[in-house]
Amino acid sequence: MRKDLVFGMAGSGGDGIVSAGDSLLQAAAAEGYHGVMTKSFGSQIRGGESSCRVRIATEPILNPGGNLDVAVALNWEDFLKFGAELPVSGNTVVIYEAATGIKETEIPLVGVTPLQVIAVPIAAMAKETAGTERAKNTVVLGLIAGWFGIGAVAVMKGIRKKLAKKGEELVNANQRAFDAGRAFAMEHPLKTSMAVMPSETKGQVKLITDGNDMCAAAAIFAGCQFFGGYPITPSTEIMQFFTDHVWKYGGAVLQAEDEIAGIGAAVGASFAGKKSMTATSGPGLSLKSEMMGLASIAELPLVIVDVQRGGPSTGLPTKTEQSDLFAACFSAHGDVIRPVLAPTSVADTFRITIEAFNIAEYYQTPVIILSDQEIASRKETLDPIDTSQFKIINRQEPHGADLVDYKRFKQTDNHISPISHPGMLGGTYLASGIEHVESGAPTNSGSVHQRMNDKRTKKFDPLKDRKDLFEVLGNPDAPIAMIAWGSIAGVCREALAMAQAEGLNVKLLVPYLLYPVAEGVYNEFFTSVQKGLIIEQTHLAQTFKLLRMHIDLPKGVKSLARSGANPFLPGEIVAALHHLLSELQRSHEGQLQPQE
Amino acid sequence: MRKDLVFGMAGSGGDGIVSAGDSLLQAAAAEGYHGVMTKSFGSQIRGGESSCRVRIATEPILNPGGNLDVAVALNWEDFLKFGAELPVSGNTVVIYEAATGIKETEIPLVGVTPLQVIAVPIAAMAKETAGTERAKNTVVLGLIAGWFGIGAVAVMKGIRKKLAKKGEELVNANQRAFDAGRAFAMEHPLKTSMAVMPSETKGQVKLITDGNDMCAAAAIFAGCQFFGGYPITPSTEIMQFFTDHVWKYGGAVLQAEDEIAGIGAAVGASFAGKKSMTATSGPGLSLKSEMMGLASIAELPLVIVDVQRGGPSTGLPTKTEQSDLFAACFSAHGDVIRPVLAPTSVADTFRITIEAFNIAEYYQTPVIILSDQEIASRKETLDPIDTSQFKIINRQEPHGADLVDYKRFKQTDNHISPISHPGMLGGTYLASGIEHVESGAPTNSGSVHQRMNDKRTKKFDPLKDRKDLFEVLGNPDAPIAMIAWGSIAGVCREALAMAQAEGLNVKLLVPYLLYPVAEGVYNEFFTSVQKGLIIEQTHLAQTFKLLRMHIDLPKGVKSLARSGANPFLPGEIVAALHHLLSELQRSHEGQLQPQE
Amino acid sequence: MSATCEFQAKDYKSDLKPIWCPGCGDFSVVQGIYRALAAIGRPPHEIAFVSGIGCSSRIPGYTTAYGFNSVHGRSLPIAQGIKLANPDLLVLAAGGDGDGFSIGGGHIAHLIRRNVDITYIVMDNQIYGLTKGQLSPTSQKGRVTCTSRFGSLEEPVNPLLYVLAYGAGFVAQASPTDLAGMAAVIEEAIRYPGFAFVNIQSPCVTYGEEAQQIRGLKAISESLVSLGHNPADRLAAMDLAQHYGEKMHLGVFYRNPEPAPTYDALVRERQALLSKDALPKENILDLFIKK
Amino acid sequence: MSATCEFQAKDYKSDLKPIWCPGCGDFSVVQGIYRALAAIGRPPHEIAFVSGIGCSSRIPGYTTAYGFNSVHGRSLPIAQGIKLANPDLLVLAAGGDGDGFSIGGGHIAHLIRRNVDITYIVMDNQIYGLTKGQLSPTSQKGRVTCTSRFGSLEEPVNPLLYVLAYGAGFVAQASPTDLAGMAAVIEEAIRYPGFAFVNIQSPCVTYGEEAQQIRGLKAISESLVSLGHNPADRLAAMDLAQHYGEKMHLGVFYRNPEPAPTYDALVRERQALLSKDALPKENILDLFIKK
Ligand SMILES: Cc1ncc(C[n+]2csc(CCOP(=O)(O)OP(=O)(O)O)c2C)c(N)n1
Ligand SMILES: Cc1ncc(C[n+]2csc(CCOP(=O)(O)OP(=O)(O)O)c2C)c(N)n1
Ligand code: SF4
Ligand code: SF4
Ligand SMILES: [Mg+2]
Ligand SMILES: [Mg+2]
Repeated sequence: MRKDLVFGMAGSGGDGIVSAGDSLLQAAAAEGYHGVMTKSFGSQIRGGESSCRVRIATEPILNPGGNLDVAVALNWEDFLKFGAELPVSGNTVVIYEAATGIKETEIPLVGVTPLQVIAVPIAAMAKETAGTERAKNTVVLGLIAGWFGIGAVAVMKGIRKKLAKKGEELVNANQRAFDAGRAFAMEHPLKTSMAVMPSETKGQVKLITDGNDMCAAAAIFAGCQFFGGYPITPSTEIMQFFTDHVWKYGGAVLQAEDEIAGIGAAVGASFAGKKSMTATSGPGLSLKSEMMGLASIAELPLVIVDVQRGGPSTGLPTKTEQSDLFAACFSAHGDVIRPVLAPTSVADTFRITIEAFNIAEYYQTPVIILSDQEIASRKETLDPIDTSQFKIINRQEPHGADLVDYKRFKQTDNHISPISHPGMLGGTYLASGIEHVESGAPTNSGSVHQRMNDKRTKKFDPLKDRKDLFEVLGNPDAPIAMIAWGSIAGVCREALAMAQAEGLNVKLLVPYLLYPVAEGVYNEFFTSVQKGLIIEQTHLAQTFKLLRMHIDLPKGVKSLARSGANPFLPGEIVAALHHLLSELQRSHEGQLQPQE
Repeated sequence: MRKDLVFGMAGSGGDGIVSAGDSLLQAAAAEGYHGVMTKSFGSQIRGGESSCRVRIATEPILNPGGNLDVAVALNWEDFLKFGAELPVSGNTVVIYEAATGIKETEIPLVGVTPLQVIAVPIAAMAKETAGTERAKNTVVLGLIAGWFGIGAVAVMKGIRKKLAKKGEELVNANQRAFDAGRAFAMEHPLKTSMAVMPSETKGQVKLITDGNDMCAAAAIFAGCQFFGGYPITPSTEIMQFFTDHVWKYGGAVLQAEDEIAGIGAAVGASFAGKKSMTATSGPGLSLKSEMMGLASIAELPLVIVDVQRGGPSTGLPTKTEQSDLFAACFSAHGDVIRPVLAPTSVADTFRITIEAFNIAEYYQTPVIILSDQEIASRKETLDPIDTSQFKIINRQEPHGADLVDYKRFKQTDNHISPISHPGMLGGTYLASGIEHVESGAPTNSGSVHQRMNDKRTKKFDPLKDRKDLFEVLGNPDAPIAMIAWGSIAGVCREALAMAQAEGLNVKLLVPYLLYPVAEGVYNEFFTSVQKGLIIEQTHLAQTFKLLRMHIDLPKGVKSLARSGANPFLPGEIVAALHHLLSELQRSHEGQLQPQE
Repeated sequence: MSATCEFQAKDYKSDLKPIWCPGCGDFSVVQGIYRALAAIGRPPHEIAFVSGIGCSSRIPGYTTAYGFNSVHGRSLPIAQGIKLANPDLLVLAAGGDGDGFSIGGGHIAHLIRRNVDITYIVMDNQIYGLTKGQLSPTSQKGRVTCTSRFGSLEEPVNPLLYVLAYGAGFVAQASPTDLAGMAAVIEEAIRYPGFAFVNIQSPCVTYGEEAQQIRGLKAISESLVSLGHNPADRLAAMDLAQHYGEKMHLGVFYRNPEPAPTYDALVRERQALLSKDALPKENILDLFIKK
Repeated sequence: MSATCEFQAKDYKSDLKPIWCPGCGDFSVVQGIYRALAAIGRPPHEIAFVSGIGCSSRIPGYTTAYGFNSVHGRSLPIAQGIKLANPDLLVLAAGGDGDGFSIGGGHIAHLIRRNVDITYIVMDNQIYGLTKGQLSPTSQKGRVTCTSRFGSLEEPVNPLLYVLAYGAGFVAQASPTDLAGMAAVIEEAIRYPGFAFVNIQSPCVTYGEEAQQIRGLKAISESLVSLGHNPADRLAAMDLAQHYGEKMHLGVFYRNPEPAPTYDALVRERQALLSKDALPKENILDLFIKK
């Protein structure tokens, strides 16, 4: 029996592929499995091709997996458009619509012979049992229940709840379609059984959500009371969550006229004393540059989420990439340090978002959360999170003596000055983007500028000691290493496990804090390292370069970088690690041979 | 007799300090001297303090010099506000307004005893001779002519021309004031004569201009026919020059409603087939980020001038800094390479601007010219430039076969695709910020994205071999080195000469191409280097970090970085070089001693 | 208009297959544009067609003109640069209500006061289509969308009234409910010598409300001609424009009977006037010789 | 108004010495603001005063309120964030004609349609003062400046007409030619419950034209009260506003007799309505449990 299965399905817009994926994930969660679901669409808003991947496992999983175990094609034309997202291997069972008329031996998959190929008259069964082809996706769920043992009960329970309002007959029609699919599977057993082991945690409550919703919920949990933003794929759902919920907590949200007004309002709200946030994707981040600089010099707390998609410019709006790293660290003119954090999964988006607010508030600074399309849009099943373990930090306000001749930008030992806000008696000051003396009054003095730049830079020093914002997995003394962040870290976690299973002595560093670069953490990590890979979804090897800018990388540490959209597969990373290993061995051989 | 003198003068807004500086510089040019003049003001638009430095020499000079040889204070309050710009040393002759009532032994300069201090009744002389204190600056020019031998004839010739329209009496009044000043000087000779040697090039034509005007003129020379921009200090004069002149060359200029519209119009003009340009300073550069990304992915030639001032945000709008380097290289989301060039003087602004257009046109890319307030606003005397030596490159257009089934983004050997423009039959295509296939049609394919990113990146490879965009001064095999760009390169040129005169074996690398980083050039330069300084006017050592990002810097190469506004003095750089030398000697000592 | 047209509507249709949702109003709009362009008869390569980002902004790609599908909200600045760089071109700009009145809203007044000779077509569907259904600046107050689950709190903008207040010389409205009328209005807009604005009520079948679909629009549509509106009367036009959102007036709201000189024409004039003062380019640095 | 004022004008004056040119109109404006604030009587620390960048935008620093001298053109978005975050504050925004109608011109319509309760004061001097004399969006056509040596080719914007078209509830104009009137108008604007706009003709003595100095302004000034204008009549206001640039009408152009609910009030209402639906924050993740 299997512990882990990756399903991939594709069809055209009306086929309900994504809703089938949702049902499957929910059923799996109800049955105690861990799951991850990702979607991918064509550029058409409606009626175009759509696909999803659902991975289900008995153990926690942190990425959507590599090759498919099960591929479902409602038609081949659409399926083939997702070659990168739905890779079929020799271990894949391929299920497809018999009405395509294509023979099982002639399916249009190039260069691979799947484990088994099964044509199923899906549309016909739907029509026959439910009276409409729209039930095709329910037939597919029935097939999955039959062959892989997931959702036999839970799927229909979910569907029933969803359709309750639409009347008994529709529910019954779907039940018939589901049963027909299941029956078909029972009657045509797979050559090799692929049923999933029952989960041990069956019955426990599971959460299901995606990275964007998690981010917004975490922000509200952290005390965020204002969101100003402008819609942009794939970040819009963060604003949507705020428009649904923040009012309940006494907060407000503004869908502004553009990105500049969105962040501008957030800057204003922060000045007014409230925790505030904006969210966007690449093009919006570019537009926000000037305001980010303002928040830095005015030392106003602010959290900016950038859900990365393919760039530059409009680029690939629906595909994931990590190429906003440079922009996150370096955009906005002048000398600025702006902390950049990155979650690696839906689950840790909760913690990282809270951390972002804590850092913003403590250091009085804008903080960027670099999420990416993959994390933002994918759904994960989660075990309940104990929210009481999270500490919330609020900005340090002036009290008593501070308010006698209050100096907003007072030089202090830790370079952080208590901050007042409108409404606070005794705390009035002038905030500005102009260089200023301690009181806030404008200056054009070069020496004050130097001192204030020092203040605004040095205040971040303690951040670099935050080892808890880094994670080392694998053998800490391993000679072979990987570094990866964001959604790619999830792929590398999987690659690590695979490589270890294959006997490689390897470790993985996952930075949640990308900038400022914590030199100490990396230097310590590199102590044992002779060969390594910095793995990222950028074309210019931005992470590699950012690290190199601050750290003397061991010579054997190389970049494994690739433009977005094309997913990294754990397998190819393991192959690259094997390559490193053989290089390592060759170099050690060399040492034992006489030198020429 | 002296070959080189640095004058510094300060007074309040109405004192005509800057106009005196202008007259002095022009007179010096007319008499065959080389000269550089810089101005500095308080934040007030009118009536505030103002100052200028004029350096005059018999040999070409490339920076405004260090400590003053001659200081002129029309009042002490204003003079002291320019402590950083007008440093007085033990070798300075200090001339000041006697009406301040301060004794020569009690002038308020802390920690220094000038060479000589002279109180002159400037205002009284002006009043007496010209009937108005407004002639104070003419009296000062007379003093300078008398003591230092500059402008005895030429100053009044210039003034006469300037005031011609205002009537004979005003001219005569000024002549009397000038003569009075000169007579005072003759009657009170300096303890040590400081007269300047006559120039050998007297009578040759000299040009006088500042970096902004030079940049605009060079752009028009290079064929620029469109400028779209928005006013911002200290870049506005570039647009002003266009509004004065570009029409004459069939071009157009648009003072747009904001920076985004300004660069947007320039992008449009480039799409329409014209060479085009925008200019701004830090805040505007931040706002233009998104459009710069668009120009990169749409592969449209465009020159963007960023005249740097102190940042972040509004920062220090009237002071120079180099801290937009990161923003120039890395702003705009996504994977982008955008060439960045920097002139080091008014004179080479001509060449670098042409180069920027050539690179923009040849590589079909936005190019940033990183100027700075110092270069942009300072006036230099220049020998005439032979414009026929400059080659102008135009974008490669499609012809004949290219236009059969024209592919705008065709993959070619050098990754550059012939570019059409509206009006060209057969060349129609869709330009876009969305990723596209060769024809220009939008795509969301990851593999096309990877290929197009490759194209857009690799096309720049030849740029890194452009050794002519770098200059090495001093002994090419020297063990001690400096690297500096922009206006700081001028200071380092001077420091190099001083250090060499003091026997140091040192060299200086001046990059005009900052990005992409030409690894080869630096590696070659570093071959001989054991100790070095990367000298820059940034707080975060941006240049040092940018180089480190791409090059293995020799261990002995360190950063000498400082926030803007506070000028670097050649002397302090020489001191730092001496320090390097002693470190170097100590380390070699070590080598000769037994190892522990 | 000449009796024989050199170009036909199909000559302006590109090979790119539109990826709009079946039934989207923008299909009609592009048809209207093909027809108007055919009537004008300028060859496609002399046309530059700029858009921002949005479903509607895909439109240049579906024509055979030089297209520029630029960035969100910036079609007008770019179009203006094109026109100033080469006034001989026929320059069109187009996009959505969000593109034009939200993020791009700061540019319109300035193109209008400059009177750059561009035709600007907005496909107004009262929603953000491409990003899947958020509030747009023309969405009615109270409207429920995915960013306003409890209803919008804002009054909508009034595109027609705004551009009239900005002083636009040509202002019209059209809709797929009357394709021939739309084509005619677009043609007239292009022929108008100066900045021309056409608001097109183009239904979003996927995220639009019932009332904004063809049937709903028909119910509130009223032809300005049939109302006897005099398009030379700007104040009357402003008065009618107040009804934007309740009524759908179709046709020309305002056509300046005495078109002001265009910015591009003034630029040409100035170029002609000053060209005699030009130093040869190779001597341009002589400007810096102080005599 | 109560007989005893708790605060006097001087209580709103900060220690920072203005660095405006001697004679700059902005000196009067800040005086007018001190007086208006004193009349209103809110303590300085309950006032947030936001500006962009420009000579005029230095103004918050010269008051004892919480000031925010932000970036060019963005006073309104920031002011709006402040008001939404804390509706109890008195929020003022101010800046120049360039700041407000050029780079910031895209924001005004949206604040107005939201009707955020902010008072926005523009010091309109028809020039870019801080950057030393370039064309501003309110500069007259033909005007010669350092960026228009051969004369401007553009019509100016009409701030008064624009904001009326946007639907502002309170629109007025003032000038240093009548300081008491200015203070009164500012006070009224602040008291108006909703977005209020005051255009102040504030001469730039350094780069302004003769006609825009106090003497010139006096020559073209006309009080709206003396004209018998009814400030409840929006159409009449729009008609009068057409004369912006030729005449200087002083006083209230328009005051909505039935002020619409403000955005901030609607937000409060919604917060009150929905607060009962809030899960305790520590349980917020329960939203993700599929039941
Ligand atoms: C700078 C930037 N901000 C936001 C977006 C996301 N975005 C794309 S289109 C769009 C709005 C679409 O609405 P509209 O302009 O009305 O066009 P429609 O799709 O309705 O035709 C938005 C917000 C973007 N691409 N770029
Ligand atoms: C983003 C940005 N663009 C441009 C500038 C330069 N700048 C500062 S103030 C100003 C215009 C000033 O004119 P106005 O707003 O009318 O104010 P005034 O000085 O006349 O009071 C400009 C263009 C800037 N600081 N920031
Ligand atoms: S989402 Fe709406 S606007 Fe976009 S293509 Fe579909 S119907 Fe048209
Ligand atoms: S330049 Fe003009 S606006 Fe600025 S302070 Fe001087 S007079 Fe006032
Ligand atoms: Mg729309
Ligand atoms: Mg102004």
